[in-house]
Amino acid sequence: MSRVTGFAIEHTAILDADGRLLQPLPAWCADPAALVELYRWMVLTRTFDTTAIALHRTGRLGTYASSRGQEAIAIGVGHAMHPDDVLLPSFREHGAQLLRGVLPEELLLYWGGDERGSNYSAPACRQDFPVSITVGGHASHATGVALAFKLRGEARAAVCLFGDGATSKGDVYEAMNFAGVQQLPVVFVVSNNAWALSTPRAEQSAGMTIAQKAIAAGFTGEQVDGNDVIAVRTRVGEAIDRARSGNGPHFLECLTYRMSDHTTVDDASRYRNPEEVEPWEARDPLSRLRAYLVGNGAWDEARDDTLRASCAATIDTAVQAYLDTPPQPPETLFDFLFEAPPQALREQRRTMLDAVKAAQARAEASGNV
Amino acid sequence: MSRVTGFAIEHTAILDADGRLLQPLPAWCADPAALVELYRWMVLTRTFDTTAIALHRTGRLGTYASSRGQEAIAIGVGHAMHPDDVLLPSFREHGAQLLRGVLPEELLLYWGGDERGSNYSAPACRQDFPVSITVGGHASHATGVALAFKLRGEARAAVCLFGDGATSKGDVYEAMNFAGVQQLPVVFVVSNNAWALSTPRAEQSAGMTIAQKAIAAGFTGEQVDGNDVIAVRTRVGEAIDRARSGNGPHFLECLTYRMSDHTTVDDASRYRNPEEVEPWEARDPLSRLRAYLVGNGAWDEARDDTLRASCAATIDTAVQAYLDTPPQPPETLFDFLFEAPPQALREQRRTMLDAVKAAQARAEASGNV
Amino acid sequence: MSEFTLVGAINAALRYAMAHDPRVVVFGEDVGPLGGVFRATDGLYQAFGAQRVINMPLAEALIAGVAVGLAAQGMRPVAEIQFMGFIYPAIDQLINHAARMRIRTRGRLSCPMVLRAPYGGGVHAPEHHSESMEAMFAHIPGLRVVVPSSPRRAYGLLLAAIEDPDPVVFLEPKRLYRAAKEVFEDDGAPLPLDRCEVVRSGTDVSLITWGAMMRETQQAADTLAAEGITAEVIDVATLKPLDAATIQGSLEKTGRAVIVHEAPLTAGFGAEIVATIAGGALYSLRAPVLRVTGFDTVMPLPRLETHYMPSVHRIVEAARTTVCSE
Amino acid sequence: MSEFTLVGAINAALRYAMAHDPRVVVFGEDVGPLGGVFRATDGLYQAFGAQRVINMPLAEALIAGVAVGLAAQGMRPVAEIQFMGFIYPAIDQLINHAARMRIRTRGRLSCPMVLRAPYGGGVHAPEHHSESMEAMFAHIPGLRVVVPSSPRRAYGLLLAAIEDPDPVVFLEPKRLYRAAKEVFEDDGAPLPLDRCEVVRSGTDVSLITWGAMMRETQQAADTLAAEGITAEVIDVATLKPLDAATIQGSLEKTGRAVIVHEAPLTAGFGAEIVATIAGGALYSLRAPVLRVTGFDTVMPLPRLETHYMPSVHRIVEAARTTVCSE
Ligand SMILES: Cc1ncc(C[n+]2csc(CCOP(=O)(O)OP(=O)(O)O)c2C)c(N)n1
Ligand SMILES: Cc1ncc(C[n+]2csc(CCOP(=O)(O)OP(=O)(O)O)c2C)c(N)n1
Ligand SMILES: [Mg+2]
Ligand SMILES: [Mg+2]
Repeated sequence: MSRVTGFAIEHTAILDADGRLLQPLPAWCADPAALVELYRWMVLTRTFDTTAIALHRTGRLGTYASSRGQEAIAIGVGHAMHPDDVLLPSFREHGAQLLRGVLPEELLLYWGGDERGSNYSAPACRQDFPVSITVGGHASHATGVALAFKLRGEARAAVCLFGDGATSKGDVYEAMNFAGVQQLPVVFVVSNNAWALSTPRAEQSAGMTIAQKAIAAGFTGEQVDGNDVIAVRTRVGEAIDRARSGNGPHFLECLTYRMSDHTTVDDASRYRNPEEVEPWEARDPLSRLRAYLVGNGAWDEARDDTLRASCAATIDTAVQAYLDTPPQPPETLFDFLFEAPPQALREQRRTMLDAVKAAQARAEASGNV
Repeated sequence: MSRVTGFAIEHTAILDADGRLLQPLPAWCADPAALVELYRWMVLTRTFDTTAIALHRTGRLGTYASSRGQEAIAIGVGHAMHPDDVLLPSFREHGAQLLRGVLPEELLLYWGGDERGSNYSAPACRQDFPVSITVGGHASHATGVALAFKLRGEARAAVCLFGDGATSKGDVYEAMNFAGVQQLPVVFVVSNNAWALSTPRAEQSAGMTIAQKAIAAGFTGEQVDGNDVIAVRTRVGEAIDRARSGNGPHFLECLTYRMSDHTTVDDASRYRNPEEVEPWEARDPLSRLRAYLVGNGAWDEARDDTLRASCAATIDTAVQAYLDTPPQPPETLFDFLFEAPPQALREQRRTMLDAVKAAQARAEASGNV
Repeated sequence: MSEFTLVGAINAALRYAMAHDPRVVVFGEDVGPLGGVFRATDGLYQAFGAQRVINMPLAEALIAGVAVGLAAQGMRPVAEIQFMGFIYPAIDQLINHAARMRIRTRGRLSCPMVLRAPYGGGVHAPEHHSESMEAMFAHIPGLRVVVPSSPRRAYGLLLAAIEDPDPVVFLEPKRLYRAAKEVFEDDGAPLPLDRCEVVRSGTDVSLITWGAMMRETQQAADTLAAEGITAEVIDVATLKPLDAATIQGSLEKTGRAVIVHEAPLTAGFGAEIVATIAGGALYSLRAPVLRVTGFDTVMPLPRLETHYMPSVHRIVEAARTTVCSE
Repeated sequence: MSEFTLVGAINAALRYAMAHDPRVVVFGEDVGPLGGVFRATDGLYQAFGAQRVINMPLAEALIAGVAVGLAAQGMRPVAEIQFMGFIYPAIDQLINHAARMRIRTRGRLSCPMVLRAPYGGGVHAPEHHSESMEAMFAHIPGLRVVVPSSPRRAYGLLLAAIEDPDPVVFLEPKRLYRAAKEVFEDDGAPLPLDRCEVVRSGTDVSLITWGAMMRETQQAADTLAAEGITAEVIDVATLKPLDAATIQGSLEKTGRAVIVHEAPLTAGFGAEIVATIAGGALYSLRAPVLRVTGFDTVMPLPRLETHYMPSVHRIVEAARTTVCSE
């Protein structure tokens, strides 16, 4: 037997769970203001999260997937992206979407069951993809987007986010394989949060790491501490820059933990031992960065209070905007299917509007207006 | 950065292109009779192949996929399997099927467009899967078969064969990933023949090897010289034995070359430089084993002539049996769909038979009986 | 005798089959300790262990393919797809393998598998969780397609599906999972897989439906009854093979029909039923057969879903129209 | 003016579109130097280069997904699936992504893609190469489904499909790829994507079909003409959206219809056409609408395929039956 080739998987951590630096800070955050900015976004994301769960509990939001404990990944990624890159999120990366410019009230509309929530208004995210509920279904879209960049000679990258569970889908593998062949400007980022709904990581895949899945696709993969926003931002930033400059795809596995139930309609206590969750409280991405900033003199409790208050205000305003949004007219159910709706669809639209009117009339007749 | 894990891909070759041993013979073939047997099967397979192509050319067989130059893989695999293992072939491993006991006339029936060709009569292959035309579609079946073995506590293995192109399919990846999770008794064997129809290996996948795709699934992968039947038989035999004894899956990449057109309806000259093919003539699996056996005194020209004549006779007999097979009654088109056909299907069957009778009557009326 | 919800009946049928047939294996995403997102497999993992109740990796094509492999080996796989919106990658396995294993091997191998999936809207589920695409499966030769509408029928039909020697797609109306209870014996008795059920007898119009729409259709029949129109209500239940005789028989009596389904109109299974009637009972027809269905648009997010789905009112209106036209 | 076979017309349309619109990209398995297994992309790689004519890895779900990504970026992807038997893994992308990109983003993103695939039997192809599953696609809201039957229509319809701002599934009758030639101008003129064509006028019975079955249907019309029965022949061509007006208009004239398709009967697109007629033209109907279709069984291997497929004789018989019944 002779050795043909070999591979290694590396792991990067910069800030440990107690907020101590494990290695010198990279250049991009030499100025602590950069880290404060990341911290602000993480706090905003968590505020959004807490609020969304509360809205669900009070019947004002649909099923919602919390990102609690995983904020560092979304924020690290969102912060590393250039405005003209394209984000293809999964369903648990609200932070990245917020950072890209998606309005919190848009996110709420989406999770509240209103399609307008995917019609992002901010210019920087007009080309971003909507949430991908079909796990892994968006991975090939990312390669298509990246192929468009390559064909047009644009120095842009597609960034595709998904969970550990998604890496079991053939879709994700096929997309990665294609990205390798075409050396596409696409970066795949996995939030390995140890669970896919009730299925633990070990029942999802036998490999010691998820990162090694990149080997099958013929490009580089690596692990980072996914609760360390500095590590995530650093490694994903380098990958995006390489992609933008034509050096092909990369695969980043971020190790984290799903602190919440799978969604607001899940009950993790049915399948997960609370003892497993506990140690991860101490590895929280927000508190470790705060500890570092405070230790460094770049942050203090007063500023933290101000920030929390301002995030709460921002989200409260968004909630109000969300709740005040007038309902979509029912006919919008038809109006965006085709650019030019065919005849038969126009007739169905009429049928539906007639039914709506009839229902209204019946309600009026019975006094339930 | 710290190193989390690492992998290597090894390559095995035992008999070189000139029939010289690169390392001592493994124990299973200490007796040259074992190698003579492999040689016999390879010659039979090639005879079958040549005959099938001729039948196609003369309009007596449908589209056929030649295995010329790749016989060592099919024969190495078929020889290593135990009778109670299950083979899940692709469409280019006629040798493995023949060795398992599928009759050459059954193979001809199948490629001649008659379903009875997949109703293998020999007991050892009654549980084998039929040819998989849908590339990679059978990989998950192999894991299902292996799961059945595991659940029933049977020491058996499923052996799944496919080409380099198939490894781009999500189906193959999903199956391998599952095999890893469940540590299933399944061995995946890839015939990397450098082409998938007109698509060269480099456009299929970026990795230096196909073997490294096993790393994504969390189990072992390796390369062998796929034109060296000793190497193939040795490495796949060990993998099957490990699988049978509960030590999980394995992935074997056999490096070979498609000497023929993709199928009898393809014209490789449209996309492939003949100069690329030439060097592979010298690496032929049959001639190298013959050279070794002759050099070793275990074989000679006379025996070779006898063997060729007997293979020709065997295949000729099979061809005759194939050509003599009376046509299937048209109603068999319905008869095997369900164990118990529903009412509506019985009516459709009647409609069809009426049409057949009417056609016959018309033919008789016009004198074309 | 016990009382079952529809999802409870599914659970009981699975439990019964597993207890009585060691070949039955249940698998899918999250069917293990969690018991499935709707609890259809609740307690099975605890009762039968990790060998027979298997959490699968997140891969639907795989789930179907593993079922094919197990079935060919003589096991009785019962696979779950978590929501119908994720079933599409399994279609390749169903059409190219499961449904033709027996015929392509002339009976040597076969594929006695069941693929279960909840379908349909009206529960305010997220995107991609509310579709009804049964017609796609009904078009595949070699498959049986079953859609129960009540706990009792769910129980008997699922047991029959598991026993059946050929592949069955079993679609469960999730809106009805806990909508009503029925009392019956948990005795393992299967129901026939080729029989429509006349759940309400009437002479003026046949209302033909299946699955979750049974509810609105029954309510419509109540409303019509109050107006003096007696509707016959047919639960198709076994879409394929379709029990044309029962449907045509009803039409011979009523001369009028309204077909109700949640799926989009065009090329929905309602079309097949119209064609069955127009083929076999045309001369009994006294008015055009009407279809009250979902629209030919994407199932909307929860806010608009009620506008998409056929309402009692739309069914009643259609029935009135057909009864009044001559 | 040049002469084109159907596959030649496809090739010419692709070439025209690529030459006139830099956003058009062609990709699929073996579409590059080989020019596709049927030569539909012959010469395009040589003319437009590896950037715009891309050999894809062997992965059909990927091919569809890449089209979605490209389309969302404003490109005009034209993807090829080598045979319809391998298209099923792409369904997930079509239904869950392509067909709803515009509506789920309320118009922000869209999906102007074409997915081409040869379909149908009768060419003695291997297993899995001969199916006709157009009905599955016609049921998906948000897709257009086109099946041309002549070189001229293939050319104009493909150009229209490429120009169309929404996703189109374009199914090519491979049995007709080289069956006949037509002379027309290679001028890039598109044909409407919502219009059936009356290809032969008649008063006794409407024969309604599409794609490869147009051939047997025309022959049947010839046979019937010799018996004094004048058949109107309609090429549906754009299955979705369906041009109900043309079909119903024909029925008002003839009062009788036979629908012909190669796909299996149950839940085939013929059912939708029957339902369209039974809904909108019932009172014109003078006899049951008959369907002459493939059977509800798996498309057999070549030896038996002619027994599976609708024959001229079966069409003629059905037409006679419907004409004689009152
Ligand atoms: C294709 C598909 N199958 C199943 C589901 C149901 N489902 C939603 S999320 C989920 C688990 C996802 O796990 P992972 O990818 O690890 O992401 P996480 O939820 O942990 O963020 C499942 C099974 C789905 N949405 N899509
Ligand atoms: C799913 C699927 N897609 C496409 C095809 C058409 N096709 C048949 S063989 C082939 C190439 C297969 O290449 P490979 O896997 O390397 O096997 P080889 O032919 O080289 O033995 C293709 C594209 C198919 N049969 N199945
Ligand atoms: Mg996860
Ligand atoms: Mg190959």
